[in-house]
Amino acid sequence: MLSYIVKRIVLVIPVVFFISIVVFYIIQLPPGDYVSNYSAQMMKMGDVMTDADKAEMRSALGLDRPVYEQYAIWMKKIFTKGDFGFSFNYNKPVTEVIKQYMGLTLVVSLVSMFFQYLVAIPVGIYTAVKQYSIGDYVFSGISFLGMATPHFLLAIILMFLSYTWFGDPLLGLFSQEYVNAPWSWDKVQDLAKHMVIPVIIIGLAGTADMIRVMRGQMLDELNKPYVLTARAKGLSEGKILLKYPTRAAMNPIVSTLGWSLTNIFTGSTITAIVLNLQIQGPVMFNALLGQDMYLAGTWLLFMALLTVLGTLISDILLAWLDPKIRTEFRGT
Amino acid sequence: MKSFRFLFAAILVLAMIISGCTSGSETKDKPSGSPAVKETAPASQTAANTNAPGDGAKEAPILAEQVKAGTLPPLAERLPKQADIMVEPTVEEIGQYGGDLRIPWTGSGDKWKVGQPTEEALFRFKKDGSGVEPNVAKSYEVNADSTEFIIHLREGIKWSDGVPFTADDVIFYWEHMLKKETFGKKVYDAYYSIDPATGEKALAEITKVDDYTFKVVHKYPSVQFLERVAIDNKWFFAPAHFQKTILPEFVGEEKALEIAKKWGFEDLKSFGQATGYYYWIYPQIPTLRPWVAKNDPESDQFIMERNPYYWKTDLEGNQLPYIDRIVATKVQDPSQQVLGTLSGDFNLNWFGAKDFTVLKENEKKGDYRVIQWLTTDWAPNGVSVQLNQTTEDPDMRGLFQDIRFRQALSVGADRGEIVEIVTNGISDPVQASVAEGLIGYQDGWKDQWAEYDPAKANQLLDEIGLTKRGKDNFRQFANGKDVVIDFIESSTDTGPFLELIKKYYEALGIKVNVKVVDKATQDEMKYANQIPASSESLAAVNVSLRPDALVPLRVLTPWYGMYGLYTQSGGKEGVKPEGDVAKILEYWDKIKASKTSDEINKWANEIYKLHMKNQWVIGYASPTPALITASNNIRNVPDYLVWADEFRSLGHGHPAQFFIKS
Amino acid sequence: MTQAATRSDKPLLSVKDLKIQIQVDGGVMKAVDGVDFEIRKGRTLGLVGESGCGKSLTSRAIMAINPKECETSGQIEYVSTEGKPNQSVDLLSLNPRGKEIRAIRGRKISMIFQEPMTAFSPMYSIGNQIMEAVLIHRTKNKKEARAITLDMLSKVGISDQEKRFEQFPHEFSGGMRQRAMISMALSCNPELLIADEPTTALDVTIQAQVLELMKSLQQEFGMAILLVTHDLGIIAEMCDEVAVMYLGKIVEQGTVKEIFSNPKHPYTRGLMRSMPRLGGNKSERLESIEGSVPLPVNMPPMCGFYDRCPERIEGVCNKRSVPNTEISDGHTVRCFLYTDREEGE
Amino acid sequence: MARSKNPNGIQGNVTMKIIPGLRKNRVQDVRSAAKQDVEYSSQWKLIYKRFKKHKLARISMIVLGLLYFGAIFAQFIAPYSLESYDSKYVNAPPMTIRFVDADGKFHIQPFVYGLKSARDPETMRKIFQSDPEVRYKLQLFVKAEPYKFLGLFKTDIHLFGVEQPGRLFMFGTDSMGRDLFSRIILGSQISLSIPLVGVGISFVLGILIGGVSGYFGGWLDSFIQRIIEIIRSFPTIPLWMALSAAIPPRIPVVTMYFYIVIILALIGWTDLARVVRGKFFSLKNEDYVLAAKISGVSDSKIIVRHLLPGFLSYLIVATTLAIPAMILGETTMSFLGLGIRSPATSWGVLLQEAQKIENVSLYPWKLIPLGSVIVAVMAFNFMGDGLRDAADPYKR
Repeated sequence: MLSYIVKRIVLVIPVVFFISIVVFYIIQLPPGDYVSNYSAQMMKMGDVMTDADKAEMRSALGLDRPVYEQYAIWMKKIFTKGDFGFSFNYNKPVTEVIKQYMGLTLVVSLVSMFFQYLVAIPVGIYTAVKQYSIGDYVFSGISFLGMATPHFLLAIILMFLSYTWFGDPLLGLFSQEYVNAPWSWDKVQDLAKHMVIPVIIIGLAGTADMIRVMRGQMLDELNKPYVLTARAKGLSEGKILLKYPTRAAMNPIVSTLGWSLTNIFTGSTITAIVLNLQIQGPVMFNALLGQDMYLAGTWLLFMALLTVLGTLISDILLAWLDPKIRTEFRGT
Repeated sequence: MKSFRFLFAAILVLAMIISGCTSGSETKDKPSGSPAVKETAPASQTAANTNAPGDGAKEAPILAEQVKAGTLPPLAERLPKQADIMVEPTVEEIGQYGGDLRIPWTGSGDKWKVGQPTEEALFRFKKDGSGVEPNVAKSYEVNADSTEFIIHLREGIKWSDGVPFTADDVIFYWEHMLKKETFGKKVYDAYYSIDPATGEKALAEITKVDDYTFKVVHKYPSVQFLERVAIDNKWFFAPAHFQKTILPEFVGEEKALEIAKKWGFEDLKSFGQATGYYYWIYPQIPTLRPWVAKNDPESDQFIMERNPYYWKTDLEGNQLPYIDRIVATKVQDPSQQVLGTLSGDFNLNWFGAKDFTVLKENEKKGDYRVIQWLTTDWAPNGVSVQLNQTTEDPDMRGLFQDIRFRQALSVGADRGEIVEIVTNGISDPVQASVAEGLIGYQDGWKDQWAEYDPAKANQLLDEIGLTKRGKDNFRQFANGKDVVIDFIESSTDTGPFLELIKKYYEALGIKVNVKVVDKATQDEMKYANQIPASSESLAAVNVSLRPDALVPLRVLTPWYGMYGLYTQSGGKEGVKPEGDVAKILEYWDKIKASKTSDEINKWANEIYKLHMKNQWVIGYASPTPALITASNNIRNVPDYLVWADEFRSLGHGHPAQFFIKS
Repeated sequence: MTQAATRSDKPLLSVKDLKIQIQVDGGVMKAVDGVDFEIRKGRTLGLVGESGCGKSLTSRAIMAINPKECETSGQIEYVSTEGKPNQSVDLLSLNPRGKEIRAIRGRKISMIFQEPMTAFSPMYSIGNQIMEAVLIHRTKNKKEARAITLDMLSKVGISDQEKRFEQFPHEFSGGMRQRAMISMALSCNPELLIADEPTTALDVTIQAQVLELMKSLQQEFGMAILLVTHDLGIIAEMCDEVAVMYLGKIVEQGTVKEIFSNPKHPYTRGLMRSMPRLGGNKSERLESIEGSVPLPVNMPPMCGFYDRCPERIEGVCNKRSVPNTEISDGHTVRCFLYTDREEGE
Repeated sequence: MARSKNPNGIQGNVTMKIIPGLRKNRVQDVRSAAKQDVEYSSQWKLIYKRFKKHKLARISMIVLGLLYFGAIFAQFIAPYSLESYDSKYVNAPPMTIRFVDADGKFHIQPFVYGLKSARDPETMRKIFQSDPEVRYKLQLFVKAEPYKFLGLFKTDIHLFGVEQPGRLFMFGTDSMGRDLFSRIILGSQISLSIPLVGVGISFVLGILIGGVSGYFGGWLDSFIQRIIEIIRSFPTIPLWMALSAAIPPRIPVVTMYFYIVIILALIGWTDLARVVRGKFFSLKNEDYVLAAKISGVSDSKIIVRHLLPGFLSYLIVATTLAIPAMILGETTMSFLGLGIRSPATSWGVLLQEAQKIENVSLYPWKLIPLGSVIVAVMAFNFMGDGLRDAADPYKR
C-alpha cells in the first residue's frame, strides 16, 4: 500500500507538469489576448485605445512574446521565486488575488457541502428503507426539482422572492454596511443570512444526486443475506441498518469525495455569479474570459493538482474502504 | 417620451444659436494683436455677485469636527481665495450634508463608472452642451487667430492632501508625464495644430506665466483647443509633489520599480498608467475631485470620501460636495443592478433603455425616480446595421458600397414592428440620424428611406442586378455565389433585432448569418477585417470634436473598416478611401486647419450631409434615452441633459451638488 | 444430556399449525400450510424437502426473521430451560423487532445460513462479526468477548485463530466460512440451532467435515438442532426425527429409522429413490420424480403431489384435502393410500 | 461456477437472483428455468417483469412517451412557428380557454376572447385586455403557417388553433410576441434529443474505459487514470471561446450545438468511468468472477455478464442523473454564442430568456418552460428508479 502511494505521489509531478503545458496552451488559444479584451472593455466606456496604446501595453505585460516563451518565463518564476505571476485584471500578484477570495470561498462551499451530506445521507437512507412510501416520493420529488431547475434561474427567483417578501434580495454575501466592516457578531449573522439562498441552491442540486445514489446503494445492500444473519444474531434493527447496509452504501459516496475536491473551489460558479458572491469561482471565470493568463493559469494548475491528489485520495479511500482491495494491496 | 424630447431639443437649439452668435461676434470685434479678456468663468462672476462666500462658508459636519479636533485646517484655509472659489448655481435647491451615494460597479475594470461622475476637468462642457466653460481653470484669454491661450487658475485651490495646486502642476504634467508618455498615452491630438497648407502637425508650447497662469502657444490656429482638451485629455494637470515620488525620472528606475512592486504592480508601464491615468481609484494619489478614493479598489466595496479641500461651494457658500461618500459595491450580473435598484440597495445608478419598463413599473415601490437623458446615438445601440465598406469579399464589398443596396435594406424592413419589439415602443421608427437639437441635425434625415416598402426594396435589388436566385430562393451574384451578409456580434443582447433583420432581409432574398464571439475576438476580427456587418450604432456629440465614429481615421467603427487603417498608417496599409469617404477625410482636414468656429461648423456639417446622403449606417429606430435611477430623496439631479461620454456622462450633471434630503 | 432429555417431557419447541401466506398478483400463496412438529432438547429434527417446499420459511418463522410480506399464523411454543422451568413463550406472539425476541435470537435459538458467501458482510472482519453476537448476549467486555470468540473459532477447528479473527470473509474458503458461521451460531451456546442447508454450498468432502463438526459440537453443547435440507443423506447421518415437507405441508413425519425403513408417502419414496450417492451427479436427483412443483396459489382442496404421484387415485386425491394419518407411534403420513376414504370427509 | 452464487444448490443457476424465502419469485423462476439455461437472459426477463410492476415508472414512461410524441410531431401540434413574431402581442399573458362567455352562456365548443392591447404611456408596458365582444372558437386541424410535416411534405394544417385573425396563446407570449406554448413544444425537439446523445456517449465511454481500467488494472489502469486526470483539469471556457471564433458563421447553431454536446460528452465520461473502475476493483475478485475466469470465459463476456449486472442499478441512477445536466448544459454555452440561439429554440434557451428580473417580476408566465423541464427530468429519473429497482438483484 505505502509503496503504491509513494509511486502515485511520484507520478503526480510529471502529470501536473504536463497538464500545466496543456492548460497554458489552451488558455491563449482563443483569438485576442488580455489587451484586446481590456481595450474592448475600455472602449465601451468611451476610453478608446489606439494600436500604439495596445502595442505599448502588450510589451509592458510581455504578451508580445511567443507563447512558449511566456510559459517558460512563468515556469521559471514559479520554480525560482515561487512567483506565480501577475494578474492583469487586479494589478496584483496572482497569489494575492487567490488569497483574497480563499476565505469566503471555503466558507461558502464547505457550509453548502456540509449541508449536502447532512441532508443527503439520512434522506437517502430513509427513502431506501421506506421505499415507495409517501416520504420517499416527496423527497425524490424535491431532489428532482433541485436538479431540474437551472441554478441561475433558481437564484434569480429566490432573490426576487426574498425581495418581494422581505424587501431585501440578499445580494452578495454581506449587506453593504458589512462588506468592509471588521468581523463582528453582527457581521457573522449578516453572513449567515446571506448564506441561506446559496446553500439552498448549491445544496439542493448537490443533494439531489447524492440522495439518489445513496438510495440506490441502500436498496442494493438492504436485501443482502448478511442483513438477515445480523438479524438472526439478535441485533436491533437500528444497529443493523447503521453497521451493515449503510456502511456498505457509503462507500461510493465517500470514495468519490476525493474526486469532487475541486468542486469545493469551482463547484458553484454560475450560482455565485448570479447571486453576486465574491468567491473564487467567478473570479477565475472572468480570468478565463478576460484571458488574464497567469491568474487563470495558476488557478487551473492548482485545480489540476487538486484533481490529481483527489484521485489519489479517492483511490486510497476506495482501497481502504473495501477489504477486498485492501487485502489485495496488502498482497502486492 | 416625445414631449420631453421636444422640449429638450428646443432648449438645446436655443443654446446652439446663442453660442454660435457669440463665437461669431468674438472673432469680429477685436483689436487684433493685443489679446483681450474674452470670457471669464461664469462661475466666478456668480461668485462675485452672491453674498460673499468663504466667510460664513459652511462645511460638512464631519469636516467641522475634524477642524475642531485640529486634524484639519479651517474651511477658509482649505478653500481657494474668495474670488476664485467656484460657485455652482443651484439646480433645485440648496442641499444638506451627509449620506452616501450607493452605486454598483463591476470592479476596478469599471473605473470610469466612478471616474466620470467625479471628474474635474480644466474646462468642462456647459450643461447645454454648446461649448466649454472654465472649471479647474478660472478663466482664459485667447488671441484673434486662436494660436495663443492664456489660462488662469484659481488661486489657493488645493489638492485633496492640502498641497496647493499651481501652474507648476500643469507644466509638470505636460513636461514630465504627457510628453514623456509615462501613462501609456501618446500626446493628445488636442495639443497639435495643423498647417493648413501642408497638414503637418505642430506640437504646442506650454509655459508658466505665474503661479496661477500658464500659456499655450500653437503654431497654427487651434480654434477648438479648449473643447478638444476637454474631450481628449479632460484634465490637464497632475499632482507634481506626488508624482515626483514615484516617477522613474525622479526616483530612478529601480527605486520606481520597487515602489511599483510595493503597490502590487509588476512593471513600470502598467504602474505608470494606473497612477498617471487611472489615478482616481488609488487612495494614495491626491486629486482635485469632490470625492477621493479611500480603500483598495479591488476590495468588494470601493469607497470614495469627500475631499475636504474641494474648491466649489453652492450659492450660499456651503462647501461641496453635499454627500459624504460614494460607495461602489461590486456586482457581477446585470440583473443585480436592476434588483439592487428596485430594493434600494443602490440609491443611484444608470441603465440602458432595455430595462425601462421594469424600472418604471417599480418606481413607486422602490421609491426612486427614473430620469431620462438624451443620448447622442444615431440609433439605439444594436438597432442599426453597419455594412463594412471595405469587407474582404469583393462581390459583397461592391454591394455594400452600392447606395441602392443600402437603400433596399433600409426600406426592406418594417421599422414599426422593430421599434415595438426591440425597443419596446420607446423609439420612433426612423432612420439612423442625428437627433433633433444636436449638432449635425439635418431636416428630413430621420425619415430618409424610413417607410417600409418591400416592393421598392426588391425592385432596387433587381436593378443592382441581383436577379439570379439560388436554392431557398436566395439572391445570387452573376457568378452564382449567394448574397450573404455575416453579422459578427460581441453579445447576445442584439439577438432580437438581428432575428427580425434576418427575417426581413431573407424575405428580400438576402441570406443573413449571425455569429456571436467574445469581445476580444471581435476586437481582433476588426483588425483582420473579418467583420462584414455589425449592429453597432454610432454616437457623436460633434464630429469636429470627436471624429472617430464618422471619419475613418483608424480601425474602430465597423462601417469604414479598413479605410481607417489606411489613414492611420499613412497609406501604408488598409484600403484607400474613394468617393464620398475620401471627401469626408478631405473635410476633416479642412476642419483641422480651420481658423474660425464658423468654418469648422461648416465643414462638420458637410460631413454630416455626406453621412445623410450615403447612410452607411442604416438605422431602424430613434435613439433611446439613457436612464438614471435616483432614490427620491436624492435631489439636484438634473432632469434632462445630454448623456454623452464627451460630456462625461453623469458627470455632466455635477454630482457634487447632489444631496440626500432627509 | 440424556437426563436433560428426560427431565421434562415438554418439547423445547413445538410448532403448531404454522401457516405462512404471501400475497401475489395471482392471489394468496400458501407457502406454509399448517405445519406441526416438535423438537426435544438435545435432539435433532430434520426438515427435508425439495427447494421451494417452504422449509426455509418455516425455519425462519421460528426466528421471526421472515420479510414483512409473509403473513404468519399459528403457534410456535418455545420452552426455555433457563429461568422458570416449563414456562413457555409463543414466539409468534412477540414483536418481531422487539426486545424479547432479540434476547432469544442468537442467544437461545441461533441459525446457520446456507450461503456462507453472502451471509457474512464483506465489510467487517470475521472476528468482528462473530464477536458481535457475543457482545450482544454474553458480555459487554471486549477482551472477554474476544477470548470467547477465539475459543469458539478453535472449537470449530479453525487453526491460527488470532490471524483468522482479523481476516475478512473473502479470505476464507467456503468451508472455513461455514465453520466460522457455526462458531458464531454457537458462540452463545444456544438451546436450539437451526441449520438451513448448512452444507449445500460446500464440496462433498467439506460437507462431511462440517456435519461431523456439528455432531460433535451438539455432543459438547447439548443443543437441539433443526436441520433443514433437501438431502436425505444428511438426514440419515444427523437426525433423530425427520419431517418430509412438500408444498408447504408435512407429508410424512417420524423417527429416522422408521421413515427410512418403511417410507409410506409416494413422495418420500421418490426421495428415497433419488438418494445421492457420494460424488453422484446432483442434477439427476429430481428427474426421478417427473414433473415440477406447482404454484400453491388458490389450490383447490386436493393432494399437492397429485399430478406427480405415480399412485394417484383419480377422483379422490384431486377432490379433497388429505388428512393426516398416524400409522405407527409417532409416524404420521398425509396420503389417501393410508386413509379409509369415508374418514377422509 | 454458478453454484457459488446459488442459494440452494439445486435447480441449476436459475434461482440465484432471489434471496431464499422469496418464494413467489423463486417458484416462477423454477418454472421459467425449465426452459432456458442461460442465467443472463432470464435476468433481463426478470428486470422487465419487475419494471412492469413499478407504477410510477410506468407513468413516467407514458409521460416520456407523450413528450417524445410531442417532439416528433411538434410542427403539427404547435399552433405557431418559431418565427411568428408579432409586435401586437408582445409579452401577452396566457389566455384562458373558456366555455362560458361574458353573459354566462355556455358553449359546447371552447373559445378564447380577442385581445385588446395598449401601452401604458408611463412605463411603456403592454397592457392586454380580453374583449368579450370578439370570440374565437378553438378548432382542430386549422389552416395556419405552412411547414414540412416530419420534414417530408409541405402542409399548413395544425392540430388546433383559432381562426384568423384570432390568436391563441395558451402559455402567453415572449418579448417578441411569439407563442410560448409553440416554442416549448418545438424546443423539446432539441432538448429531448441532442442531450441524450451526449449522455449516451459518455455513458458508453465511461463504462468501457472505466471497466477496462478497473478490470485489467496494472499499468493500463494507471495510464487511463492519468489520462482522466488530464481531461478533468481541462479548461473548457477558453476551449469554447476558441471554438466559437473558429466556427464559420454559416454553420447553423443547432448543428454547432450538436458538436458541442459531443465534445462535452467526450470530456464528461470521466466521472462514470471512475465509479465503474472502483466497482470493478471490488467485484473482479468475487468468487464467481474468478470462477468464470478459470473456466476460460472471455474477459469481455465476464465484464458484460458478470460485472455490469453487479451494479447495473448504480449505472442507471448515474445516467438518469446525467440527463438534466445535459438538457440545461447548453444554457451555460450561450453567452459565448455557442449555445442554441433564438429563433432556434430549446428549453435551455427559454429558461435563459426567462432569467431576467424583468420577466420574473412582470411576466412570470415565462417561467412555464421550467415546468416542462422538471416534468421531463422527473419522468427520466422515476423511470430510472423503476429500472434500478427492477435491476436490483435482491429485489423484494
